[in-house]
Amino acid sequence: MTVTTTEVTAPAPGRRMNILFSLTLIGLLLFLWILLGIWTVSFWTPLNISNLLRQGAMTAILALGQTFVIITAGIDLSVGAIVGFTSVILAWLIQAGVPLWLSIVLTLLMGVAIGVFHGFGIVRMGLPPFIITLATLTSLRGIGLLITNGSTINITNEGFTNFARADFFGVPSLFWMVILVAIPAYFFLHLSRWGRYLFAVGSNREAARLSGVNVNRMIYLAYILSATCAAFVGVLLASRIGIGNATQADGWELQAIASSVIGGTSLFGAIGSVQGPLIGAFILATINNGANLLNVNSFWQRIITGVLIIVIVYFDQLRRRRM
Amino acid sequence: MTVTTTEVTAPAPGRRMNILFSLTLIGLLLFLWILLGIWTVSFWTPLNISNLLRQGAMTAILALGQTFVIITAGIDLSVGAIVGFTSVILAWLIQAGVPLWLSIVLTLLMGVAIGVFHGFGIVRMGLPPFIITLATLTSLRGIGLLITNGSTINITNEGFTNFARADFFGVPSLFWMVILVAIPAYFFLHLSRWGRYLFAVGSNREAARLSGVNVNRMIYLAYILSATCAAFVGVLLASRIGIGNATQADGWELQAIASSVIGGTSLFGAIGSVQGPLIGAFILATINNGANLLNVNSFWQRIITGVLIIVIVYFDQLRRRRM
Amino acid sequence: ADVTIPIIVKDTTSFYWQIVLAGARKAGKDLGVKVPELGAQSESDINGQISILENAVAGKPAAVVISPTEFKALGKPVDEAAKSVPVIGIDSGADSKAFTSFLTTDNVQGGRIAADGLAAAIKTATGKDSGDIAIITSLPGVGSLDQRREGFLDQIKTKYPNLKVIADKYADGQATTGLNMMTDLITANPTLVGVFASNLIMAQGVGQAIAENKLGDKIKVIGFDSDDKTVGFLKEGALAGLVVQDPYRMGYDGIKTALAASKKEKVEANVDTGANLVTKANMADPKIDALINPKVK
Amino acid sequence: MTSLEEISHRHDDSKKTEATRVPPGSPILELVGLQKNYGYVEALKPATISFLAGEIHAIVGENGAGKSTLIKLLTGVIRRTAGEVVWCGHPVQLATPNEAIARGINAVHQEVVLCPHLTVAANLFLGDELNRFGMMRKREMEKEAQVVLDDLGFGLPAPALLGSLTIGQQQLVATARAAMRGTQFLIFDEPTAYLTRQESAQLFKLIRRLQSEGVTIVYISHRMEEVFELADRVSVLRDGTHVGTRTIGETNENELIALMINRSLEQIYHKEQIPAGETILDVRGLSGPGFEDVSLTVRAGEIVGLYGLIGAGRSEFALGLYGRQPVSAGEIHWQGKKVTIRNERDAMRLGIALAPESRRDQGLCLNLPIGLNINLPVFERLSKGPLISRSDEATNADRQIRDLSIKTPTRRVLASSMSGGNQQKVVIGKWLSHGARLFIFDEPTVGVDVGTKAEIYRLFAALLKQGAGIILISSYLPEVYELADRLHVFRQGHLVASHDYHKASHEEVLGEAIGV
Ligand SMILES: Nc1ncnc2c1ncn2[C@@H]1O[C@H](COP(=O)(O)OP(=O)(O)OP(=O)(O)O)[C@@H](O)[C@H]1O
Ligand SMILES: Nc1ncnc2c1ncn2[C@@H]1O[C@H](COP(=O)(O)OP(=O)(O)OP(=O)(O)O)[C@@H](O)[C@H]1O
Ligand SMILES: [Mg+2]
Ligand SMILES: [Mg+2]
Repeated sequence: MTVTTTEVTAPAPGRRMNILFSLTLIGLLLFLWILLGIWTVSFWTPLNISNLLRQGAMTAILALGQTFVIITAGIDLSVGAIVGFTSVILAWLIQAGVPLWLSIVLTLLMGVAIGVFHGFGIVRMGLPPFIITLATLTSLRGIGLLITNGSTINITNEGFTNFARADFFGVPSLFWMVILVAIPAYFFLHLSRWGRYLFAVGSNREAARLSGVNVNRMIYLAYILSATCAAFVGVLLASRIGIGNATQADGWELQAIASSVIGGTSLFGAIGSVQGPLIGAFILATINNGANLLNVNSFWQRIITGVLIIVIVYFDQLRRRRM
Repeated sequence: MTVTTTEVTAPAPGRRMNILFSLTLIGLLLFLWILLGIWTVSFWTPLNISNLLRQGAMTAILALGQTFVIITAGIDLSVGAIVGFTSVILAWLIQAGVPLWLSIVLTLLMGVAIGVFHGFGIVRMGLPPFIITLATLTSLRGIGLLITNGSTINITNEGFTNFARADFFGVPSLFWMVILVAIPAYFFLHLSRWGRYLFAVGSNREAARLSGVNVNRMIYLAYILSATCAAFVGVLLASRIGIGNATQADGWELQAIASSVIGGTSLFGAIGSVQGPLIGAFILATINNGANLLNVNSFWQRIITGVLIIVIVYFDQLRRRRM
Repeated sequence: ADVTIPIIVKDTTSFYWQIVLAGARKAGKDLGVKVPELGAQSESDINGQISILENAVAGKPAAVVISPTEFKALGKPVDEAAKSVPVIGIDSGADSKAFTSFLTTDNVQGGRIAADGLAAAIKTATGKDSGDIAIITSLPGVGSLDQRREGFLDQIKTKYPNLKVIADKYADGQATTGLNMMTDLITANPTLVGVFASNLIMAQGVGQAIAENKLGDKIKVIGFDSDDKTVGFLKEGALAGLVVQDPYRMGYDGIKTALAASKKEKVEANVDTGANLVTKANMADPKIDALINPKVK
Repeated sequence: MTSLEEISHRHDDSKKTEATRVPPGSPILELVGLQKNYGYVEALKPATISFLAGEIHAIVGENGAGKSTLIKLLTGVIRRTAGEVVWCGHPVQLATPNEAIARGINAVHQEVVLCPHLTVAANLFLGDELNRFGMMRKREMEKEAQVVLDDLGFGLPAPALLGSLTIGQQQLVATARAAMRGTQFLIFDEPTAYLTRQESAQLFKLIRRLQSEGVTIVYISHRMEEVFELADRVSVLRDGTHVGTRTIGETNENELIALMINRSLEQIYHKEQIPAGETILDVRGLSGPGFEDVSLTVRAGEIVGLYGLIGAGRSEFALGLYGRQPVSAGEIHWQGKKVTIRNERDAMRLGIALAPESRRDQGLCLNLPIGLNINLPVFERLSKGPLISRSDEATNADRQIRDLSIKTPTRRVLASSMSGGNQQKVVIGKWLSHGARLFIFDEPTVGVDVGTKAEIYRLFAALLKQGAGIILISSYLPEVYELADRLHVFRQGHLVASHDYHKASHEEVLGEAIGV
């Protein structure tokens, strides 16, 4: 099958430009923050900044995982469902008396397994990523609901449920988790050859294959990373809400994709970074946080979010075209 | 830029193959029907067949509209939101005393307007279809909720609300609506030059353009058709449930896309038909109907749907590869 | 007004919660309090509601009124919030002892009332309280819906052993899905005599299926909560009854109590705002009429 | 500073190429009954050919004869249906690209297969990055890449994005890539298709240099003079069958062509004397992105040739004229009237047709049937009212397939499953039925075999006789030189010289193009 998009307007994702471009996105984020600081008295309070960092954290990690997949010109619609599902698995394991560390490890392995399944579907069965991940999205919610019998599993481990609320050195633990994921991700994507292979696979699969890149393995890897990030977010969510519930994180896949694209990732593949999706996620979190502080009607909030997505991505395109 | 995989396994979407291929999908549908006829006593009752035709009808029309967009290698995530939104618009117009026919016309025009907006975003602003339709998805629900203030608008026009449950010549009116949309769609996609242009745009935009195809106009057209089909479904939904409610039809875009892909449409563009998505939609409807008749647990139903999507698309790929 | 008391509901996109907000709005106007109307966009969005609570508290309000989406999950966040402001719970509870006051409807009790109503309706129609019945829940994993289902099933089991629950379905929050499920139930189970549709949107879908098939005499449906549509169904007989709470009062009294609490006045710790069964027979009753025609706007 | 040899040797060592070196002159790679079927299509019938260590072995054959298929089999791109490949005396599988790379078998494919979103340097090192502690040494790779590019005399910037280069330049990158990989056996599949003489000369120098280092070269081309200039031996394929191998000294062009097409061909360049008619097109001082101040005229019945090096701006000029890209200054007069061409449709309405240079990116809808591709520009004519006339559609497509002897069972075959040359014929066929007054052919015979080239030139003559004019853009000097009634030379976006038919020598024209 041949996919051709003729006009490449996208420019060098060269190093210097990448930094410049992220700067501009960061600029936007800072601009929003300054604006909110002027409009509301409570924005720049330590409590609110903590809240903001906490609220953006989970989407940020999801968006980062998603970015690996999008760079290979794929898509992972299942991440929201994985979050809900793994929160159930984790709660179930903890309540079954499995030690906490083991429960977490097993839950993350569950993420790996789901990623492997996606890779298998795409590589071996030749299914479009959109379809296989849509199918797991549907099925995983079903399995999670079966396990909980449609309700929720309470997690009684206090230490675990306190974690998501804790601060370390004044920074919310959830934000530390973003850093924990982002640093190895940066090394992987931008400094190691595997990262470069991901870009190569997204740019021209055949060329990558002819260069001796194990294309199939890279695709497996991308989906495993995405699903494992989602499973990790499932753990964090379980800690934050203290329950396992299969219907949680509904629609987060779209938020993750939107964050990634706002952060400059191209849905056609081969363009993306680690910092982009993180900034994208915090821009979205800021919009919500700001709207709450400004007491914007929640319906208007949706409208504004939609409009801002268009505006941000549009200006991003413009800037990239001009460079 | 060019993404190429050298060994092309997909065959000519020539006429004969298309028919053969649809036959096999129809075969699957009939197979499901026979199976359900054996397993349940009530499946082959006229009442149930009527119900089935009614239940599949709306997704079928959505999937058909979606197919035009997918053929151009795009995607329209907003169709579910458009359905909910236009059901509100219609209910609002009717309750405001606007004559029924005019309300319907205005609602459909609203669909056209949304399609134009999508086309504008893609063609003029250069946004990825995924993003612009995701943004309208978010915003439209917000606008609809603002109009209804988060509740529902009750439609008191009896004639209108009776329409969706009426039969003509023993066939449910909703199914007639599918036929009403499908016949011109068939002429358009398979027998007119515009249809050919859509395929060409989906296959290689630049080549189509240099061949004198007005690529931008074709993209506008595809999104207008999709949004208008969605608006039409919004009208049908309003008639069927007798209310306008902005949160209805949540997630129908994914069902529509799944139906289309099950019906053989390729998400990479340039492969698709009119009959495919219709059959795909009725396969999905049959799965749900059958599960209800067999009183399958709702959670199992989700799992089964996911698994069947994988199985059907996989075998479809296999068959096409072998041909 | 310099006194701010935000109210956080479960789902701003539902009519029920809009009535709660309308009550709160009215109270704000009457008492001179600024009332930001906040809430998640789905009853199942627990994390979203926690974030909103966090943001609301960051704004340093006088008090917070909240209807927790999930009993356990909101416990800790409410504890946390209560450290800085008084927290008033409405509608549903949370796993926290920090609430200054509670104004709740007992959803389990609501389910029991529905069961009684259904049994009564079936008895009026068929002369006996036996037969096949079904329950349709709008969404899985939603606390209040779980409780209604639980109360309903328990009441049926203990009080009406001859009513047999032959289908226990979950939809996806869509009226159309409820409608499709109901038509399929009708097809598959000709012996069906009653259904409990446990929230507004399901009552709309199920009522439509009954109306469509003109089975109002044969299959009795009890819904939960009300709006014009379902009240219409009640009038034409497609629905046999509605369990109606008093959301308007919950909103109004929530703000009133919160204001009192913020002034360190003594407030009642627990108030049950009650749930009533509305049928065609008692619709005209002025008290009931006020419940089913709330002053939203 | 490292040079190409050092880098390539380092790769040699680092890869530990399993090659037991074979003495020059004895077989290094032998095909024994090698065969490939695509479904029912027998792309390569059992072929037995042996390649000798250190030789330059040319392969020639018509379009669709199976040349690229053979190469893809040797490089592990596709899997064989039957037969055996013997490498240095041992049978090998060659089931994946890695197996081929590990043995030092590399290829420069007919279609450029590199990653457009990566830099030139990243492409050169793809799959073979320099690492330290698991991290890439980006700066060093960039430096080395630049050294190699300079050493080869290609003058390409290593940090540039590959996608920003022209196809020809990309082809050069692919060549550099193959050269620095510790190659023992290097296959070129029509490498000069997108190169001008200048670049071709550079390439030949490189090929000779590699040969002197002991590399075995397989060279596929449709250009006979290249084969005679370079090759030691030549094998001929016809319809997937190996019909013979000759030592270059013992054969001549006519014999090879006769072997290829099973008949003899008196003359390739078919030039009839057609009296020039009225002026169709008069371009005055046209400027746009990539070209400046270009003035030329085209009269009915004449071929206007545009020659220049890569990036000289001819394609850009053609696209500007055709309305694909905005022009910033200048006037276009069409049949005596001043016109503005805002887009492609304006151009087509006037009667201008453009067969673009890149068949993959601009010419073809690859995953659609060739029938649809051929008819795409003329559907308006094939429609009755809103609907297409199915029979007209079939007739038109089948006529082009027949006229251009496109090798395909039916018009329903997907364009992507055709050989490169046959794809090119489809691109031309698209426009022949258009009934235009002015045809712009941009590199129309890239990858087209000699027999078909002759056919295409005959078709040009037929168009001219019907009163049309032709702008022929070609980087293949003999072609423009022999066909063009007037030859314009482009350099760096400017039209620098014009000559009437055969008024200047090859050397003069080349000199003007290079700018010496
Ligand atoms: N993927 C494919 N599927 C089906 N048939 C194919 C495929 N690729 C090539 N073929 C067929 O195999 C035959 C040989 O093609 P090949 O590309 O080897 O020709 P070639 O000698 O390289 O021609 P050219 O000079 O035009 O490049 C042709 O008939 C072609 O149509
Ligand atoms: N879209 C573009 N915008 C600006 N400059 C471009 C663009 N595309 C190409 N160029 C530059 O314009 C110049 C002319 O390129 P063009 O492809 O027209 O040359 P050409 O004479 O046709 O050579 P070739 O043999 O490569 O086709 C080149 O330097 C090229 O890099
Ligand atoms: Mg070839
Ligand atoms: Mg050119």
